[in-house]
Amino acid sequence: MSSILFIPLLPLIGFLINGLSFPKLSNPVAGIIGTIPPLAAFALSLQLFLQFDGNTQIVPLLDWISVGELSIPIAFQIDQLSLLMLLIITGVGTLIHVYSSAYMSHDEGFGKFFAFLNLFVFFMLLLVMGSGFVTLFIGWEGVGLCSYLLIGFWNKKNSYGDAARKAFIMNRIGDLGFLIGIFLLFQEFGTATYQEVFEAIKAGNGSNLGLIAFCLFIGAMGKSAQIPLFTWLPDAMAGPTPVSALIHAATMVTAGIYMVIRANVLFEMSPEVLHFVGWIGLATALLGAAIGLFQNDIKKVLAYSTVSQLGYMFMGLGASAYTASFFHVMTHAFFKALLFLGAGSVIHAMSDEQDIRKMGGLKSQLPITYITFLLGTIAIAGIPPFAGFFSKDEILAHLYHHDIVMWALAIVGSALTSFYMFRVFIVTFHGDFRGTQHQADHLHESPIAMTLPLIVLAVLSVIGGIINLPAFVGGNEFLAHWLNPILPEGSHEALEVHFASLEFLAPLAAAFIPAIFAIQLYGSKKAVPAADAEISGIQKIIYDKFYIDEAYNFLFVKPIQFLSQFFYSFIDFLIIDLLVESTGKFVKSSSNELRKLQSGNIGFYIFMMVAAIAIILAWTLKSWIF
Amino acid sequence: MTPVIALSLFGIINLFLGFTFKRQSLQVVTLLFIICSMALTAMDWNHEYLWFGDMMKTNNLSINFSLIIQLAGLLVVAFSNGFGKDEVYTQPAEYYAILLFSLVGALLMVSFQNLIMLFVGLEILSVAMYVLTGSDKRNLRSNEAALKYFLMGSFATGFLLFGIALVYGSTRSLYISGILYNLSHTAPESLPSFLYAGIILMGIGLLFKISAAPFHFWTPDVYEGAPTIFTMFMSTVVKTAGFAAIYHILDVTFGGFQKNWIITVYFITIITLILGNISAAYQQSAKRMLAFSSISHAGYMLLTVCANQPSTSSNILYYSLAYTLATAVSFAVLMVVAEYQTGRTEKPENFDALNGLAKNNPSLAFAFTVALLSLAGIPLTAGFWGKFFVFTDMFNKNLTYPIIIAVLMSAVGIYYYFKGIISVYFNSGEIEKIETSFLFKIALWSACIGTLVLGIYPTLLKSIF
Amino acid sequence: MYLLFILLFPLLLGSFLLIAKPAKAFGLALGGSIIELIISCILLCDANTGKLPTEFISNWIPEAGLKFALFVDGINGILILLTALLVPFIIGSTAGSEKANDAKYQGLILTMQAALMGAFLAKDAFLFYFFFEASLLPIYFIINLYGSENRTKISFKFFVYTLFGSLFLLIGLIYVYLRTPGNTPSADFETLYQTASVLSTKEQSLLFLAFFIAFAIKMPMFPFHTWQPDTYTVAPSQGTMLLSGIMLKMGTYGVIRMIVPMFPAGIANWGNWVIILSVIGVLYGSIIAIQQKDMKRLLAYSSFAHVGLMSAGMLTLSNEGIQGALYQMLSHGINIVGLFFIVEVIERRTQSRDLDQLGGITSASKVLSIGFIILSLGSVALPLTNGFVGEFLLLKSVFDYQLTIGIIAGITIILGAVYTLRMIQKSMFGNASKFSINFEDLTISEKLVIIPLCILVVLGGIFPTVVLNYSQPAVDLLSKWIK
Amino acid sequence: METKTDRFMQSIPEIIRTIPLTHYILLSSALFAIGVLGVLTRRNALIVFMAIELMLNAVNLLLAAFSSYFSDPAGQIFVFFIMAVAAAEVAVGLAIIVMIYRNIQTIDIGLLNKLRN
Repeated sequence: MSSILFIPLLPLIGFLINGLSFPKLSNPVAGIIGTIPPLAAFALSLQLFLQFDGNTQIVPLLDWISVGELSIPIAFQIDQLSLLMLLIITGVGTLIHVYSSAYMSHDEGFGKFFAFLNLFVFFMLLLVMGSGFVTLFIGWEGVGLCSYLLIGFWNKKNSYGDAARKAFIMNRIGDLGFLIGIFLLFQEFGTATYQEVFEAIKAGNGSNLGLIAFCLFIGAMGKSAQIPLFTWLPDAMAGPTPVSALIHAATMVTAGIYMVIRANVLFEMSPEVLHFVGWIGLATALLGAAIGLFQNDIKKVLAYSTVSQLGYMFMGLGASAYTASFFHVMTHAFFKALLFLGAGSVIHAMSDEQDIRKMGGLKSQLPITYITFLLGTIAIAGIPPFAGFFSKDEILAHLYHHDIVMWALAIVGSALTSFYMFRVFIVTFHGDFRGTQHQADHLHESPIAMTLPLIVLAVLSVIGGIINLPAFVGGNEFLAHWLNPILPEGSHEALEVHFASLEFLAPLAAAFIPAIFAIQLYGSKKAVPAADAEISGIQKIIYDKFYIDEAYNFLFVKPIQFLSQFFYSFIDFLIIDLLVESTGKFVKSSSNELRKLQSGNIGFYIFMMVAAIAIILAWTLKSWIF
Repeated sequence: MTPVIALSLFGIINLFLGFTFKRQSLQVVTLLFIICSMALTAMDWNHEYLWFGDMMKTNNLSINFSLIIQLAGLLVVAFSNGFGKDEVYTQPAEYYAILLFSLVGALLMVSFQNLIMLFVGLEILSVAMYVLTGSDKRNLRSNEAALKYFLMGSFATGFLLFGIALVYGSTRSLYISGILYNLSHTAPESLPSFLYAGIILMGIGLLFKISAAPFHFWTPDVYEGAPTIFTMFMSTVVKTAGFAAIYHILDVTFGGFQKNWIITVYFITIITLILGNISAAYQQSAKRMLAFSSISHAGYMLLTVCANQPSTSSNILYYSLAYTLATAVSFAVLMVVAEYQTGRTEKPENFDALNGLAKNNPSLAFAFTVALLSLAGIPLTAGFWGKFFVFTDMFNKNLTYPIIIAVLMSAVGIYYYFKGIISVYFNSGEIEKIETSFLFKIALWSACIGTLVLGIYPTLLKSIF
Repeated sequence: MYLLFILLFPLLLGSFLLIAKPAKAFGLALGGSIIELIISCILLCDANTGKLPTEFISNWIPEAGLKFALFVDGINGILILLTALLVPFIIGSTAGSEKANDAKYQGLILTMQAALMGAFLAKDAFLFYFFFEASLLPIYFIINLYGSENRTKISFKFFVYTLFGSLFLLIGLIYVYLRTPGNTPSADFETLYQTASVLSTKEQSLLFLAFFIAFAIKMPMFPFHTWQPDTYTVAPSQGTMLLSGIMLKMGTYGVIRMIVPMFPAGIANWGNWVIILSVIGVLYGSIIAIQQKDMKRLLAYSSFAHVGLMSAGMLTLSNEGIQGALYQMLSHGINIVGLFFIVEVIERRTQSRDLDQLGGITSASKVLSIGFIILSLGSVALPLTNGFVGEFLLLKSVFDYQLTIGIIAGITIILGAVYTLRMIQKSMFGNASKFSINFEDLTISEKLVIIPLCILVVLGGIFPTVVLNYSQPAVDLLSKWIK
Repeated sequence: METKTDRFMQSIPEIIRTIPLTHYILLSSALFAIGVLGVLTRRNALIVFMAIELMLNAVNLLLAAFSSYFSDPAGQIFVFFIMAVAAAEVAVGLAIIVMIYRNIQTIDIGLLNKLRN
């Protein structure tokens, strides 16, 4: 029992130690203190995973808010889903901690960085282990805070700060939707803990479930960077690369998917919302892949690929293929973290150069990064037998049965994915070196602390597929069986796919053909993406991200600033203040007039007196006179 | 009755003492005289009797009123510190004597049972005031003020007399009890119609005295023209005596006929409040501002007279005591500062003359602030409770419109009272330490502490009023 | 007797400081306020467990039926705690500046505390009104003697504006007070509730307006707020802390103590408008805060937005709404005092509060930037901070009241994040401007103010039940009147 | 026929009562009005004094008439009081006028407007 409480407690303690003693601790000590908590948490989660006997454990922590009949506890819930998420977070987290102990070694904010990372792990664990939507919401906003702190880590440059603010505000917009969902839950069921809510839904009461699901999904859109609220993810690359790997690839962005899977009972009861989720996922996938085609910053490409992969996961959810999409979450965590860390080691080697047009031919100097990056690229492209193939194609298989149009567009998306991934791979590692001389002689393979996580992740990306090997290939579909108890029944019927069918061959083709085309275009012909100036036409539009950022700026930011100026100067100052001031002035001016009444001339005084007396007498005696 | 006799004798004695005693000792002697007469008045507490041929009556109410009037007299004499050194006031004894005689007049006005006594008391007080107003012979402003006061005063007395005559004509008696008896025993329609005219004319005569609105034109000029010490006397004693008389006439004798005069007095009160407060807002001279503020306070007190509730008399008492303390202190500080500033600035009585008072003489500044706060009616001061009791009375009679106007005007009032506080505390100006006599300090502090104590614990006096 | 003590002690100490002007004013004032805090805590705990009498009644004006009655219950207990808790920090914040040993300044702060304590402790409506207006004097003198340029005009406008409002309160109070059944009218809260419940709906709505104008100006509410930004910017930072930290709570406390139980019928037909008005105030304040350059003015508008939400929550008459408003008063008090202190620290070192002229302070002083971030997270209502509990309950109550208004009110958490993060970004991050180039780190006394406040923010966020359970019985009692 | 003596034997009040009361009231009101007009129109201080005295005497007349009608001496006593007080008043008034004359060599009340607004 107490070991469950220890899992989130350890990173918190790590954060406090590092945070409080930040400048005084030397880097290695801080690194160790920073890495131990996730490692220990991983060990504990593994032990919990192995001993797990199938029934969910609820560990109440404290009775947080209790007002009248509303009572919101903070409690942890350990069941199949949260255990897996625990493993991913702590596992990938530890690897990234090890990686960043080397990557950030020369940064003067080393201790602070580890403190924030530990805080992030704490909030992520809180999010995943929460037993109710409110505890989830605490973690939800907590990770938003940590992503703000980490994106804006190098706070000297204002643009990084703006990117961090943009991320936090976009998350906050999503969180508003989520909060409204929670309020609706309270209105409907009077409570927000999972078990009670889902029993009530199963029992059939609760009226506007669709609205609740929709509001919760708005939260997921904000957190997992879906169509309307995705522009913050590419800007989040301003943070150090391990941050992008941990937060913006492996864990935080998958919180949205975790929430939908957790609330699958709710979403199942509102098919139109699921349909909406599917289409949003598809649109995001296509958009992300399209923009990723022509990006020249290595991290931007990976960011857009994350956006599109998340789109795939939501497509899986749309087709209520919860297991497939969760499987893709796991494999994506492995190979995307790998790609990001690889990119990090490339940037580290090229002394902070991120533009792939200034790289090339790094194959010889960075052998381990080269191999691991290759394995990652193959995995993400969905080439069998790597993990990416199994997870993405299972989603595609479910899509095939769910909605053929969506399936076709998804195939196009995965084709684009493999094209831009191989484009980045070839341009960075093959061809001749285009960097400056200074970068050339500083080129060196990253130290063991960085390459070890790369290798581990590469291995996981390769063998990741066995977690949920489909039946027709002879796999035991471990993940499906594992998640079955918490998923709605009937969602796990074995897919019989015969090899010769279009359903199997199309994804393969979508993986291989664009890869060969990219290798041929950039590898043999040594074509180099054009410099910014000469991009023209459609390529320019796509390169400038379809001007979405500018549109948001024009639609939202400018009007609010104008409104603020208008309120402040016009309404506050002119209308209300003037109203108040004018009463004061009116009194003063009228008093000036009245003052003149005192003319000082005695005749006038007596005349006024007699006039007044005359009027009064006339009034009192009116009955007598008239 | 003994205080009336005592005061008159003391006045005469004072005249003779004038030959031998010098200024300061005369002041002390007059103080003793007033204290002794206050003791005499207090002795008659709780038993009523008629005297002077049933023309005068002493009961608790009249004793309270006369105590307040004598207290005001006491403060004035204390602040007067022997009418200064310069030769203008050559005979301080005369001024002290006149002050004592006017106190006698005020006492008569407070406890009259017969309209003759009302007239006589009023006249003694007014004539004494005309003399005091013009006492600064050299200064043309004081002469002009005296003449204005005299003309308007006697003109108004004419109306008062005409009113009394008509009332006498219709009720066949000059005794208040007689009038009440006749009014209650004759059928209202058989009463001659000029009775109502009589009531109104008497009311006008008295309203003039307390400077109610249409008849207030003399007040600012006279208050500004007269020497500050006498203005202090006028604004406290005359107003309190005036209100005692009005209450006695309108609420006691002609309470039954309220439906005839209520509309007129109602209307006069509203104009007094508006005119008094608004025209005070723009005043540069602090003295004129205080004059207008006395008009506005007359308006507030008239509100209770209109309301005519059982608690009206005690509220008038409380309000006039609070008003007297506050006005006495503010005029005293103004007098001292004006005296100090006469050589230095060309307009010694303006607000600018008060700038930066707090720096070197904090006690004067503090007293002045407490006085102005009490006049403005801010809590912690007696003025607040004065207004509070007035508002409760008005509510009992549910006169809704005057309440709104009273509230609005007291908000305006805050403006010009705070102009004083701002110039004293927050504006910068160079005023060195002003020397004040020992008596002056005692009087200032006792009045100021009195205001605060009454502000925090009003039951002290409200229970005996 | 404790009740009388916590009212009279600051008054006596304050007036002693004002009159005698001792040399070591700072030590005296700080010590006094800490004693006050200890006694109040003892009182609050013991009164709750019944060991101490919760009431002190003595006759004040028997003729008018007014009693000098003080009492402690769940609702005003929180506010007494807030006042007692914040004043030591406010006095502590003068450490190091020339105001520290200025006896007049410390005296005024303590007299202000006494007036505020009086208002919260009062059991008799007129005693509440008495302190409600008396508290205007010390703050008026603080602003006028120690404020920045053209303070006289602005403080005078503030004074007349608030006093004008409170005159309506006086009329309303007298009206109800005179209607008490039985012979002697009494202004005790219980009897007032009794009389008000029997009034007709028309009377109740008119009285609701009269009461509400006074508290709306004090809070301030949307159309009556023009005095607030100027006064907050012109007042010395201790004055602003007193104004925003405690004094504005008198307005909200008044609504809970008087309007909610006395005029449910009035709220029935006017309440909806007022809630809409306050939600407009929330958006209006947040939107203006986005573009503000002066940090103090920005915080003024942000506190104006928080108050709007509080008043909306209260007027929904739901249990969560009132409890949320009470808790938000406590947390908003702590957050806003902390933020104003940080602005004071920055201004002390860089002589400028203009966001465009600041930057890069985080490299110079770590404790300041962490404190600043924690406090602003508290005011932006991040979970596990005290702001979240209050904001959550308030938003929930407004949401249950009406869906659309709830959503519009919810936008405040987005706008709140926008202007707060912009403030942090412009002042803390980026590279140091010529103003904040040699920004020396915090002194011990400054740290002693910021760190406890940050701890309170976090503790308030994790263990709100302590306060919520404390105020629950009193709110239940109150809602009995609403039915 | 009533003889001369009868008329003589009638007491003074009976003689006065032969004229109805309203005539007295009207006469004294007229006198009073003339006094008021005098105060209003004249600019010379002395003339104004005279007008005020006229007003007072009008009241005296009225009082005397009432008292004789009601054969109640109080009214007439009041008349004496009024006369006495009026005398004192005039004395003070004239003193003031002399003082003003000494200062500005004129007693035209129109010129006295130094104290204003």
